[in-house]
Amino acid sequence: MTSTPIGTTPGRADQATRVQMYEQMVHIRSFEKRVLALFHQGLVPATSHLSTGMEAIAVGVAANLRPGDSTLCTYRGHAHVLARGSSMEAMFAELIGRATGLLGGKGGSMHLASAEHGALGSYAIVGAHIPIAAGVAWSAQYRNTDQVVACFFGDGATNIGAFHEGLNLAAVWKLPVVFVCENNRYMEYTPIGSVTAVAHPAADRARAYGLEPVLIDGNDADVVFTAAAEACSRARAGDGPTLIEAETYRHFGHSNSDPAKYRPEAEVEEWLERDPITIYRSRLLAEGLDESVLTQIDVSADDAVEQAASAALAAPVPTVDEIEKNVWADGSGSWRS
Amino acid sequence: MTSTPIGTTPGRADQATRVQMYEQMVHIRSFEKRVLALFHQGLVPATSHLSTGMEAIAVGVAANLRPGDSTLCTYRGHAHVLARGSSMEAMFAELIGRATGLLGGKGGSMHLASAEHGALGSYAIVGAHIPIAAGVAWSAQYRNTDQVVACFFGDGATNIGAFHEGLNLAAVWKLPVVFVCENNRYMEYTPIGSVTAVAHPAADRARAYGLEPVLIDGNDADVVFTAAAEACSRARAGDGPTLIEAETYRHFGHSNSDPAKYRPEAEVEEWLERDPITIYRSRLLAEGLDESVLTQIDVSADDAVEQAASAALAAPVPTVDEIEKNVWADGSGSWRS
Amino acid sequence: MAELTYRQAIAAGIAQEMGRDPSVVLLGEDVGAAAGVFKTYSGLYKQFGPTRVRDTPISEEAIVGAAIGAAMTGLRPVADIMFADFLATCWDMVANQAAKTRYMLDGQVTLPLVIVTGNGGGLRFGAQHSQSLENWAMAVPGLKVVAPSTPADAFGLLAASIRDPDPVLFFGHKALYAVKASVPDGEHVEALGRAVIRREGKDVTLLALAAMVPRALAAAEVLAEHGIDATVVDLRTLVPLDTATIFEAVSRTGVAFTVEENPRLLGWGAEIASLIAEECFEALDAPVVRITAPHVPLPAAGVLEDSAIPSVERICATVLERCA
Amino acid sequence: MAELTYRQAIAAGIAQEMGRDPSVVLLGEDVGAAAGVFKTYSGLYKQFGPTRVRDTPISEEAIVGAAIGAAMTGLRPVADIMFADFLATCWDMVANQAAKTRYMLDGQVTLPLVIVTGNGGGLRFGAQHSQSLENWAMAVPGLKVVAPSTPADAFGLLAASIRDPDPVLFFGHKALYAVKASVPDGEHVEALGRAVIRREGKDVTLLALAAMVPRALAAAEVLAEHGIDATVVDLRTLVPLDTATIFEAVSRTGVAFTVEENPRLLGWGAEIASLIAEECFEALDAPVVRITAPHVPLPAAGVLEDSAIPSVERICATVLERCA
Ligand SMILES: Cc1ncc(C[n+]2csc(CCOP(=O)(O)OP(=O)(O)O)c2C)c(N)n1
Ligand SMILES: Cc1ncc(C[n+]2csc(CCOP(=O)(O)OP(=O)(O)O)c2C)c(N)n1
Ligand SMILES: [Mg+2]
Ligand SMILES: [Mg+2]
Repeated sequence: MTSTPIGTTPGRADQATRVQMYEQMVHIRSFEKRVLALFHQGLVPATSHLSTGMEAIAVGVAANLRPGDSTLCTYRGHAHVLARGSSMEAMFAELIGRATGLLGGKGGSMHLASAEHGALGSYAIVGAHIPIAAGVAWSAQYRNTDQVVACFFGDGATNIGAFHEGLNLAAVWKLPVVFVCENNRYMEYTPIGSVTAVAHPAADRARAYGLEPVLIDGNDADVVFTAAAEACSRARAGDGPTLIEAETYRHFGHSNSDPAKYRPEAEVEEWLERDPITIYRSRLLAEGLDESVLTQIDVSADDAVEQAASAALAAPVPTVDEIEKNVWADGSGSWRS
Repeated sequence: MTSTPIGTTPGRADQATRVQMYEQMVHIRSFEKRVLALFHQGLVPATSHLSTGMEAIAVGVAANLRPGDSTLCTYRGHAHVLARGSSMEAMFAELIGRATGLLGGKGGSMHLASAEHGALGSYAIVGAHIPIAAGVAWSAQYRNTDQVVACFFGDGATNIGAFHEGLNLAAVWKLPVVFVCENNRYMEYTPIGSVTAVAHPAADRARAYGLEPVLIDGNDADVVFTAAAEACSRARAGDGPTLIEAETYRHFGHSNSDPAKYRPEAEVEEWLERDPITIYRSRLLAEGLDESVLTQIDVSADDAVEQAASAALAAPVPTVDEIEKNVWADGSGSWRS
Repeated sequence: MAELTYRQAIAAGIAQEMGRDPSVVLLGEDVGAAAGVFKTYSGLYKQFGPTRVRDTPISEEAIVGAAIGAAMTGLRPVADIMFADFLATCWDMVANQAAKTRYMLDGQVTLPLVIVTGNGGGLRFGAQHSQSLENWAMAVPGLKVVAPSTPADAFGLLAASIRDPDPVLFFGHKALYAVKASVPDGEHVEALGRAVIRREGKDVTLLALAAMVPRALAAAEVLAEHGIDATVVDLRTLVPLDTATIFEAVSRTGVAFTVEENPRLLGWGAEIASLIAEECFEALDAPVVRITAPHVPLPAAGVLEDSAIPSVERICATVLERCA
Repeated sequence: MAELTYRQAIAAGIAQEMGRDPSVVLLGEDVGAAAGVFKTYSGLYKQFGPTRVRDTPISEEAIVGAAIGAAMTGLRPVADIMFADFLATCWDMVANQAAKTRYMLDGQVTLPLVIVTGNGGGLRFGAQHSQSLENWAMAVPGLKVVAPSTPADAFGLLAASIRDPDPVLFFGHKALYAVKASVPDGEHVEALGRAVIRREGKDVTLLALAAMVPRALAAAEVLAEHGIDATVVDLRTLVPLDTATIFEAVSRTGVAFTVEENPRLLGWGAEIASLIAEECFEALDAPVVRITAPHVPLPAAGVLEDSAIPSVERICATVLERCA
């Protein structure tokens, strides 16, 4: 597998965008740090799945999205929902089951969505959103817009039937989707290589859908931005989907309850050194950006996160009459007429 | 897509096998002709799906199978079940719903099976048998046999999720399966090209499972034999699955009730000229085989078919107490203890 | 009033809605030029063209998945799943995604989509092409479930399903596709959630759905000859369920039977029987008796299939035995 | 008697069967070195090695499909489907293939396979990871359905499921995995199709399954303080269904309640209520009342989930109201 050097055409983000990508990564990192703390305090029930170490993908793609574009992601979705501009407070509140949660407490950690920001859901059944993303893109195409859909999923998702069906349909119908496989090398606890017939679970399958393989460094926000820029402009121009495989790594376990002991120490260390935020910070500094700008971002991210978390913690839990609300479009939950 | 010239190594069948392949093709052709007549007489209820024009695939593969090997095919399965040696009479009887049917009348035309001959079922939900075939092969591997599984499906089946999951699993586990896509260019009434992202729905996807593409002329029994021989020996040697795409065409519609008006006349004519039986007959004759041998085969095929059909027609319908039999392994159908 | 077959009525119901609302689109296998393998979409491709009537690959998850995504973003997709049995191949999309998304997102999105499918037996298609699966859908919160018994209802309930803002499973019955009957002229829309009394009778109530409605009606005529006067209720939709009409009919007769094409265990009649028991216990003279297929996969041979699915004879025999 | 958690009991039941029968194999996502995401397979990989305990890709159709093929040809596969909700992604394999193949082939093959899955709510996992789906399986002819409530039964019924020659859906309950209780020493196999009376009482009968059994038992203690003496039946298997034990218990008390974790419509209690009505009508003093979750997808927030799933309080309140 050779990767196609997308971004040989100039596609690098402008400086303001790059600083914004840094800012978003820092916000996401800080948000998730707080989520983990809340989890360890016993306030996030069930579990949650962090993208720590994978933030460059979310921000590099999102920087290419416009209002009206849609994002569909997985249970590992904090980064993607935040990157579209969703409220941190409402996200915290959802994670801890409060009435002010994004979903009023009904969805929980695995289903974060903010439709007003184009975040059309986090999907907890592996692969299910891949055909759904195709449908969102079909709607954009049918309505004659130049809207684009970004659809994120893991390496493990490439082995499920819905991936195959969704990719084929999107390719045949030339739908405006940017499929992004976040290859973090593991399913839950099993290395992807041990259950996949190809080395690059997404890129090595692109041609099965008539697409060019695109294999990129998912820990470099600039690289992600450039690949996404090209994919988005193809999609907006009516040239159909792109399948990007972004290589990355999660710093923590699969979910908050996973100590991730199954990973070789050397591998973990190697990837910790490739931290997308550290890399990006150094690059911006090396290029001459004033460190105070970045420090200011770092500090205010923590402040914003802290404020959002406090507000969420102060919010009430939902009232039980919510249970039978919003099954149907009329707001009710009745199955009798 | 370039096809891999499987069979550059000597793998041609010996003369006795070749005559037998001819004989099987003629039997299948004659059998299905009679099925169609029975259908037009109103004796085959629902429908049935003929392989007329596609017989070379069934016989070319089956000639490489041994007792203990398994065959899984689709509702378009007469050819494959016959090629394993199943009784024509019991098949006719099943098609017309008689007690002496292969399945006692319970399965009908879409589910023909003869486990004693290794014909482990015809599957009526597109693609479902692809993972099942992998499971049969897993069993062969686990039991340390050199048994092989032949799994036949259509071009349309390559777009369903089960195809993707089954192929990946078989490849990762190096299972002894010979997957054969019978590409007859159509789903039911829709050309496969209009809904598939690649030109060769199976061959262009082989590499997505780490397999070499194998694209062959499915109307040439010798070519099929050679490709299957190589695939079977790989499988028996523990080298895993092969995915063969055999290009072919059905002479009739999708099912007996389909007049197949959606196909361009020129296309139909071209393929009628590529009739696998005519081609094979001419070749055998050109190579010096005495015509009387072949004529003898032709005549006795018709006789055998006629006899089988008559016997089936004389058989009784099942008794209604059969309904609650054989749900469970104890022969019963009771859901209460 | 035009005479239409049930299959024509399906096409007409969709055509009516596509004509008035450009956000209605149809997708599925062979639904375009081929007009569906049951010819339930005749004329649509010609009238509305390939961007509104789209052929898909054999990818049921993608069909329903695409419908979900499109419905979330302004379209009103009608997704064809050829045989109801194939719902199993996309059940995650139906039961986990379409049904739950609005609730999980606390109303952030609505999903006005319809899945139209060929349900039911009687055509000797065997165990994987003949199931009556309304009960699968009824068991899943978040799905509306429609199963018409007449061409007029096929038309009017399909139009209503398309206008409905929630996910609807519309079960066409394959054994009814050729049935011809009159359909109201002009725009025709029925309401979801309303059962209809097809026959008034004072002695017993037969609760039936889809292809079992004409059988219940035929049985009622035979029962009349035996001095039993039967009410026949056509449920039409299982969700929302018109318990008012059901309870009223059952309370009037005191004796009720369900006539279900599905296998016994957890057929739709189980829920209705349990509701009647809980909510009309005092009015019941006898328990609700369920007439169903045996709890086995449906066999293919004619003689077997015919005796598995409730027949007019079996309905009559059951009622007569219980009323003896 | 050893004390085991329910999750350890699952592992022990499989270990017992793998130890005695080399044709028993286990496959699923993360079942190998990781021992399953719920640690229900601890020790198996180490004891039986990678050829008998196989990690799979995230391919539920391939997992169940492979189990079907292997079962047809001499193995006794145990297939793990991590959360019961994911059965929807392979429902065709479960409901159309595994359940029907033997019947369609008129007995030419047998399918001794078990699907083990993590069922049920209470852990705030939300609508797609918390469903109680025994009713989906019960509705499909050709599947046996097992849902134990104790570690001893998890062990013994799983062993029985593995020995059973037919496809069995084994619903482990996630909220019970941590429960610890004694399990018989030595070889332990329970029979499928036998309900157990967990508490004898003369006034009312509570019919419960899996995680609802301990709740029904707790409710019975509270009810006793109110002078109501409850029988609690643990159904244990829905197919085969032990109607004899159910009918006997219900006939003795004349009043019965189902306690179901599933949403209302077509929960397993609907079938049992309809059976009781049809077959014990005379013995009933009052209709069977069903205590279920509301017919909505299960919400995630603790306060919402807790009030959706039948609680001890709700069970008591319902019984007290009905017996007032
Ligand atoms: C259909 C389905 N099967 C299994 C699971 C359980 N599960 C949740 S996340 C996960 C691993 C997914 O791996 P990958 O796609 O690589 O995404 P990652 O978590 O690494 O981001 C599994 C198996 C699921 N949610 N849905
Ligand atoms: C899951 C599923 N979807 C749809 C169908 C209906 N169907 C039966 S055959 C067929 C076409 C199959 O085409 P192909 O795989 O090319 O096989 P062929 O019939 O040409 O041999 C379709 C759509 C089905 N049986 N199963
Ligand atoms: Mg991963
Ligand atoms: Mg074809």
